[in-house]
Amino acid sequence: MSQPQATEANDIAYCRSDFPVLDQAVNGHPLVYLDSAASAQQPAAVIDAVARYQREDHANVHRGVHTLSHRATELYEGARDKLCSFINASSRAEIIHTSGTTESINLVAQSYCRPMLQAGDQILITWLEHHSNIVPWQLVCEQTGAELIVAPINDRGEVELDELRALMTDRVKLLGIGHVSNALGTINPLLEIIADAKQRGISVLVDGAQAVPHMNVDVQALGCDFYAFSSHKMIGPTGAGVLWGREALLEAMPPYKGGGDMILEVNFEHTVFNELPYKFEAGTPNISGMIGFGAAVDYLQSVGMDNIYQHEKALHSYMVSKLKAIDGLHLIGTAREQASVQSFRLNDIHPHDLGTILDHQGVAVRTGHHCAMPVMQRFGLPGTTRASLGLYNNSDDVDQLVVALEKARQVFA
Amino acid sequence: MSQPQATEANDIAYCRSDFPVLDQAVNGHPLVYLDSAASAQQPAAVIDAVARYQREDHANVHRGVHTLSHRATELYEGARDKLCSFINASSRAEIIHTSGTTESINLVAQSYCRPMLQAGDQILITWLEHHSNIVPWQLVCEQTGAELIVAPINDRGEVELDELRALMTDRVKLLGIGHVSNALGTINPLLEIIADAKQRGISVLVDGAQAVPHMNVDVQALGCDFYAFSSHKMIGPTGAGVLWGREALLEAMPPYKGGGDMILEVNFEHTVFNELPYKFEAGTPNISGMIGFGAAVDYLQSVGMDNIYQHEKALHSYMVSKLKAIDGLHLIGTAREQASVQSFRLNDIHPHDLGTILDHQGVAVRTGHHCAMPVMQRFGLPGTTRASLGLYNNSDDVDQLVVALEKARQVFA
Amino acid sequence: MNVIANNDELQQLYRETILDHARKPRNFRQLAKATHTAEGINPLCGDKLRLYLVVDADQTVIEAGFEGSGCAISMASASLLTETVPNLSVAEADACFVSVTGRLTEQTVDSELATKIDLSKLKALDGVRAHPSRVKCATLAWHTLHAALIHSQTSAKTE
Amino acid sequence: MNVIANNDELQQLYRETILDHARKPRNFRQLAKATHTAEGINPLCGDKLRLYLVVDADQTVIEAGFEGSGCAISMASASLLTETVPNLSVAEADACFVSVTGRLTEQTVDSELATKIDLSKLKALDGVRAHPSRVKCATLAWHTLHAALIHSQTSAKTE
Ligand SMILES: Cc1ncc(COP(=O)(O)O)c(C=O)c1O
Ligand SMILES: Cc1ncc(COP(=O)(O)O)c(C=O)c1O
Repeated sequence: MSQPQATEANDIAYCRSDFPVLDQAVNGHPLVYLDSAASAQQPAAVIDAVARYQREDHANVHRGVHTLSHRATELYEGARDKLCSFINASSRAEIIHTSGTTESINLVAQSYCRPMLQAGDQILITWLEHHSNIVPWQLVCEQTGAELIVAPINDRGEVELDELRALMTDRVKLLGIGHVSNALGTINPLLEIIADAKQRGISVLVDGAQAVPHMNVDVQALGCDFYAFSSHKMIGPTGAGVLWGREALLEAMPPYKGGGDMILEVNFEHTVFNELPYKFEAGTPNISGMIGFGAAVDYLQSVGMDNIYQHEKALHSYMVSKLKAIDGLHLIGTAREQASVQSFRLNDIHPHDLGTILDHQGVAVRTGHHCAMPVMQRFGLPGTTRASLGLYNNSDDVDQLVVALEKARQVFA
Repeated sequence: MSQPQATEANDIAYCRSDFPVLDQAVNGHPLVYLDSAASAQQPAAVIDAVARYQREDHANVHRGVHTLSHRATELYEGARDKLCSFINASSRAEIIHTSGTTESINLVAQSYCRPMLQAGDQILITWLEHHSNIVPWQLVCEQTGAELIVAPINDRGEVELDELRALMTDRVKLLGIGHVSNALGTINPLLEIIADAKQRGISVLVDGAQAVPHMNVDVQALGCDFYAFSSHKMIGPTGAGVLWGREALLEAMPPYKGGGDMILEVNFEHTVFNELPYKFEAGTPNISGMIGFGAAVDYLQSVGMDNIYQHEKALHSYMVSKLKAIDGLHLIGTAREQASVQSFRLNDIHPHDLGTILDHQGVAVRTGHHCAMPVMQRFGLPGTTRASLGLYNNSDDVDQLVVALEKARQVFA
Repeated sequence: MNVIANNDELQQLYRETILDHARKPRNFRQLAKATHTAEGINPLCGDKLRLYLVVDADQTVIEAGFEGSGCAISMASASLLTETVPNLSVAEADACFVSVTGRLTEQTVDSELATKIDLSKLKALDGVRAHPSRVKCATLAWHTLHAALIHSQTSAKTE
Repeated sequence: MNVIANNDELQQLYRETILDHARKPRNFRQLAKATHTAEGINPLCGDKLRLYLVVDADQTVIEAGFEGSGCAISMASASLLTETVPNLSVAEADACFVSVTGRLTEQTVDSELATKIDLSKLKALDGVRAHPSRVKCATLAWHTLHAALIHSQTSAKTE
C-alpha cells in the first residue's frame, strides 16, 4: 500500500466548517476532535433542524388531528422513511425507533431471545464486543439458564474465524457480533460470518454502531436478522437509534415495553397490540431526536457514504504512518480491514495521563477501556488511547495529534 | 367558588412570548395551543440550551478525560441535580434518567415487580390510568401469573376511595396510580391513598406525568416509593424523563438494561454493576435531552410552580364557566379537585370532527381516547375533545376556543 | 364572531351528503345471512366498524350492511359504501376499494373495472383530500371491504 | 513544535514528586499481617488498587501498603498515602481522608485532628485541582483508606 498524501485526505474536508463545535479553542489551542467513535459532532443542518422543529412544528405525534400534530407526525415518520432507505430495509415496518444501540440490543435480548431460550442453549459473541453487545446477553442468559460463549481474537484484533465457526453448534440460538470494533477499528468479514451462521440456523444480530456512520450498509445484502445503531455516532442527536429486524421475526415477537401508541385497544381483559413498527414504540418517542436523525442521514447522503469511507480510509492510513514513526508508540489493533479508529500506547504512559496531556494541547481523544474491557484484558492493558476520525477531520488534526504526543513523551521522559 | 375574571388568569401570561412556536398562524388564524397535556411547548431558553450544547460542548459523557467530555458531563449531571431538588428527592442517586414516563413505569414493572411477583399476587391500578400505567402491568402479570385489579371511578371521574381501599389486600404487591388524570384532569388525593397503601405494606408507584408540570411535587412528602414523569410534558425536550425511586429499593433491584456505563467491570465470568443511578442507565444517554430538561426546570422555577398552579387554576375555572354556557356542551370530568385539563362533548358531534373544525380555526385540541380507553369505556364514549392548559395560555385562548366551538355547532346544526 | 378563513374548505369536507349519511347511515345493521365480514379500526380516533356482505354463488355482492361508531367522515363513507357495492361482482367491489383509496390519497390508480362503475356519489368524500389527517377516516370502510372480500381474519386498520 | 500554552499547569500536575512516586511507588506490596483492607476502583480510567493496613490494639496504624494499577496521579497518591498514615491513630488517618479529599475538591473542611498532622508532602497533589476530571484519580486511594478503616466490605469508587 503506497503511503497516502496528506492532501488526499482532505477531499471532503470542506464540510468541516458545517460543524460549529469544531470552531473553538480548548486550553488555548484550536480544538482537534478525535473522539467521534464515542460521539460524533453535529453539522448546523442537524442542530437547526431540531431547533426549527421546536420553534415551528412541535406537538405530540400520531394521536392528533390538529395541524401541528400532523406536521410533527409527518416529520417524525419522514425520518423513519429516510432511515429505511439509508440501510436498504425492505419495509418501514422494520425500522424500530429506539433510544440507541444499547436499547436496540436489549430489545432483541428480551423480546426475541428471552421467550425462546432454554437452559443449555447458547448465545455466541466475540471478544471484540462493546459492553452493549455483552451485558444484555449476560442478563438474558442469567434469566433463562442459557450460556454465553465467546469466540477469541488474534493479536491483530481480528476474530479467529475458524474458532468462531467451530463454536457455531446446534446449541447456539443467536450470534451477536459487531460490524466494526469501537476499541480497535476491526471490520469483521460479516458476509462470510453471517452466511456460515445462517447455514447452521443461527440468528444473527449485528451491532452496527461503528459501521453505519462510516460506510454504506445494506442490511438485506448482509443477510443478518437484526441490525442495531445509534444516531449520536452518526452526526445525529443523542437519545435516538434504530433496531432493524426482519419483519417476520419482529411480527412474532412480544412487545418490549407497554404504554401508549403500541396498542390498538386496551381494556382490562385483553389488549390488542399495534402493528409494526409501533408495537415496539411505547410512549411518546424522542420526536426531535428522530427528526434530527433524519437530517443527519440527509447530510451524510449529501456528502456521500462512499466519499466518507474513502476520506476516512486515506486519513487513517496517514495517521497510522505518522503514529508508527513516533518512538515508543505501539499500535493496538492492526487488523487487515480496519475502520478509521486507532488505539495505541505510548511507552508506559498510562492512557489517562496521556489523555490529559493531549487535552492540554486541544487534542480530544478517548482513553481507557472504551466499554470493551474484554479487549483490554486480551491485550493485557488497563486501557488504550484511541484516536477516532470522522468525516470532518483532516490531516492537520493528525499532525496536531503527533505534536501533542511528542510533548507527552517529553513530560514523561 | 366565585367566578374568576379573565384578567386574573393573565398574571403570568407575559411568559407567552418566550415560546416561539405560539407565534404563528394556523389555517389563517393565530395559533391557540390547547394541547399541552399531550406535549408542552418549549421556551426559547430550552431550545437554545440544547442548540448551544450542540454548538459548543457536545461529547459523550462519563468516560472522557478531554475538555468537551468533561463539560458535557457537568451539564448532563447538573440536570440531574436540578431534577433532584425540583421534586425534593433525598439523593441524586435516586434520579434515574429514562426516555420518559412510559419507560420509567416499564422499568419498575420489569426490575422491581417481575422478580418478586408470584402467581396469585396482584397489582392494583385505577380506571383513570393512562395506557402507560396499564399495559406494563398487564405484561408483567402475564409473565408472572399475577393479576391486575382495578379500582372504579365515579361519574365525576374520581377514584372511589372506599372501593380502592377494599382492594388493598395482602395479595396486592404494588399500587400504580396517576397523580393527575390526563383524560379528565382529576387530581387524586395521593397523601391519603399512599398512606393507606403503605400501612398495608403495598408499594406505590405514582405516574406523575401530568402533575409535575403544573404543581409543586415533593416525593418525600408524598410518601410513595416510585414517581415517574416526562420532560416533554413540562416544556422540556422529548425522549427524556425520570424515574425517582427510594434508594434502598433501587439498590436491591436488578438492572433493567445491560450495556455501557451501567457496569463497573465486565468480564465473561462475572460482571459488576455500577452504583446508583448509573446501574439503570445503560448506554449513551439522551445527553442533549437531559440538558434541555434541566433548562426547563430552571425556567419553571423562575416562573414559580405556585404561580403556575394558580394561573392555570384560575384559567381553568374561567374556561369551565365559558364552556358550561355553550348550548349542548357536556363536561366530562368534573372532579372536585381538578387540574387544568378539561374534556367535553358537544352535542353528538364526534370528537374527531370537532377537532378538525377547531383546527380550521387555529385551535389545537386533542380528540379521541387520550390513551385512556378504559376512561372512555367508563363514560360510554368513543372519545372526548380535550382542552389542556399550560403556563403560556391566557383568557384569549379560551375565548377563541369558545368562538370555534360555536362555529362547530353551526356546521353540525 | 370572527371571520372563518377557509370556510370553503370546511364546507367541502362536511358537505350536505356527508352530514346526511353520518346522521342517518344507510344499511346500518348486522346481516344475518352475511357470507363475508370484517372489522375495521382506526386507532387515531377510535373509529370502529364491522362490515357485512352477502355474496352469492356467482360472486356477486347482493347486500351490504355495517355497524359501528366513528366520526362523521368514517360513518358517511361506510354508509356510501353499502349503497355502492350491491350488484357488483367481488372483483368489481374490490376495484372500488383500489379506486377510492387511490383517489383520496391522490395516487392515480388505473383500474379498468372501476372505470365502468358509477362512483359519482363518492365525490362527496373528495373534501378529505385537503385534510391529510382525515383521509384514514374516509378510507377505513374501504379497507374493511377489501379485508372482508379476501376473507381476512384479522381486522383492517388505517394507521 | 508549537507553543504549549498552560505549560505551567501541566507541570503543576505532573510535578517531579508525582512522577517519581508514580514510577517507583513506595510500599507497593501486599501486607500479610494486614488487619484492614479495601479495594478502590475508578471506572473512568480503570484505576484499581487494594490497600492494606496493619492497625494495632491501640488503634494506631503501624504499616500501610498497596497493590494495583492506574494512572500516574492515582499511583502517586496511593504511594504518598502509604507514607503518610503510619503512626497515626485510626481517627487521625480518617481525618486525613477528610482533609485531602476536601482540599482537592476545594471544599473547606475543618478538622482539628487533621491540622495537627503534617500533610505538606501531599501538596504535590494540588495540581489536580485545575483538572476536575483528574480529581477522582487523586482521591481514590483516600476513599479506599476510608473504606478500609470503617471495615467496609464493599469496594470504594470515585465515580
Ligand atoms: C398520565 C400520563 N401518564 C403517562 C404518560 C406517558 O408519558 P410518555 O408518553 O411521555 O412516556 C402520559 C402522556 O402521554 C400521561 O398523560
Ligand atoms: C460498537 C458499539 N456498540 C454499541 C455502542 C453503544 O451505543 P449507545 O451508547 O449509543 O447505545 C457503542 C458506543 O458506545 C459502540 O461503539
